[in-house]
Amino acid sequence: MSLLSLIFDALLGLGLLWLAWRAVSSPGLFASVVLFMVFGFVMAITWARLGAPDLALAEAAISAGLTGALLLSACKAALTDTGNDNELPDEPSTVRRRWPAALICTGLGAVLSIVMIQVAANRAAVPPALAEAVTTHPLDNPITVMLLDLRGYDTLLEVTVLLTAFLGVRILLEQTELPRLHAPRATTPLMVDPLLAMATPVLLMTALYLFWTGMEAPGGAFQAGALLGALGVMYTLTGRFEPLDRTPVLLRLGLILGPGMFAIFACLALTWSEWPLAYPAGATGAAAVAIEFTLMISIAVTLTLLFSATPGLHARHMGVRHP
Amino acid sequence: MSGILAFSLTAGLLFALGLYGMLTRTGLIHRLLGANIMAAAVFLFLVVLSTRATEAGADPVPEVMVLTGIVISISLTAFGLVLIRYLRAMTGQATLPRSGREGDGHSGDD
Amino acid sequence: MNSFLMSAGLFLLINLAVGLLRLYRGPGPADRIQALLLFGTTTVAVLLLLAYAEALPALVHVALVFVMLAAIASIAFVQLPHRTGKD
Amino acid sequence: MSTWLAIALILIGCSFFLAGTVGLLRFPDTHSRLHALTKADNLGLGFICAGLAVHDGSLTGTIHLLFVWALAMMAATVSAFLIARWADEEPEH
Repeated sequence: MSLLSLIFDALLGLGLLWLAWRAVSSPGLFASVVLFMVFGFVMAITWARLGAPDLALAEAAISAGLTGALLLSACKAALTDTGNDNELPDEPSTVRRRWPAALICTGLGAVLSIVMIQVAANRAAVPPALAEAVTTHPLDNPITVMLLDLRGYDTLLEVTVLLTAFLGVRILLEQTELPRLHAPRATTPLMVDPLLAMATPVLLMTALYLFWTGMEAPGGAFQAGALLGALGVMYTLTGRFEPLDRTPVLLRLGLILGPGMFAIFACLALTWSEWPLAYPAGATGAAAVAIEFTLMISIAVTLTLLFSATPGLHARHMGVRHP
Repeated sequence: MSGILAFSLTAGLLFALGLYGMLTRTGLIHRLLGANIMAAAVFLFLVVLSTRATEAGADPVPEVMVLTGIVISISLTAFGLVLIRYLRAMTGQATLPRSGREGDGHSGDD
Repeated sequence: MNSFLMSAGLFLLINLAVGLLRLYRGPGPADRIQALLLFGTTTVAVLLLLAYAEALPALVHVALVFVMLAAIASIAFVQLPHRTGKD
Repeated sequence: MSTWLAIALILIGCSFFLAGTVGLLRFPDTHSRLHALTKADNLGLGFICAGLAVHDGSLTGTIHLLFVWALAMMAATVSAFLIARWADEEPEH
């Protein structure tokens, strides 16, 4: 078993290295993008091997769904923006300063590897205070405990980072007229309609399920929100959501819901405790669920808008179809 | 866990590969991929660090940090891609402007 | 049984490594995307095998998320214009 | 008994994956590769799910695995259709 695991891990590592190498060194944009997407898949297997299913879940939702769509849309934008109809554009001069960079990176890689192996070879225990806090907490999953309780700020910052990135994108979009991308092609109802009809309820239910099991098993607000965001991206890609050049009020509310709840809760917490973000005694579970739920909605809305790179979206009426 | 050696070696080399991509490529999307690979290397190393504490289960702190890190790197990528489109709309190409065509050691780097 | 599951996973991983050859060779975008499809399915299978080999039932959820989002890449891909730019 | 059944099913699944990979590498054009890939792989995934379900034996586990397989087939159907049509529209061939 252990020899088997060793071979498995070594193969995973080699695969990661080869994929990374090809992704940064292959000349074409499209080839690199696909290689990077596969890199994400292998990364998910690696998290699974390292016994970190939380990360595997996040990586799966992000690299299988969102990053791929994002990077492929970037390929499309590269074609549209340059008006280059013939080929996915390669760079003008693909590689420069190859030898000095290779020398520096080889040296750095060697030093880093040696240091990392030595650091990782030392066993370290979980600090006792942390271990005790984790084991005596009413919520079971230690990662969730960390996310919700010991470092509530962490989740707040996560959603804030997403929101900030979206605000940045929105500011950029106001600065300039980017060329409009071609309208989505896959609007034909033939195969995509049944897919969406099935995928929508399944994704919604799975997101809720992941959210709920996140209390005692890996999962939780971010993973569930990422799934919902992927659903939104799917709707945008197939033309069911259409871009707007303003942000509708409902979407603004969705964007701010999670951070807003967090902030209100932090202030309210000062009435029953001297610390912001402290849960009321006896209602920890309920408060945590309420906050996580609003965070999930905000994460979903922010991811959809961020990945569609538009200030706003609205549902298109699909009522009358022309055969 | 047997993977510690293999994965810490991988993490070190991955970081170097990502950096190599960022230093040598001129295309900005390729550079963004390089930055993402560097981030993945850091995440990998943090998780390896968290699994080595096996007496009382894995140490949750690095894993939570990596979860946040994944969110940050995805936000960075999304923002970066829009920034690249913006640059392309301004200058007509997706590379950083350079002062001289050859032999300038410092310009055009992130 | 566990080492059997693990070796099945290893076999699929080797399979995946061989499939990388198609990704390397191309030639067209459609071929690369096909390789991506293969990797998606194989990754799901490896995750399922690992879930039982390592007794981590949460990995089944990971596999579930993977297959649910598998179609997005294809939908995003067919938005790309063809190389000759007929679109 | 059920252990052997599970092993047999998983082995069959692996062989289908092998077939899919060989097809992806050896077949000459996009459409035949697509044909080899989407059918063989999802059958292989189905056998592996079946084998793991036999190994697991619990109802929830079986439902999860069945769900994974059903979704994989749905996604593969749509993907194969979209990619095949995309390749068809490509004017060069």
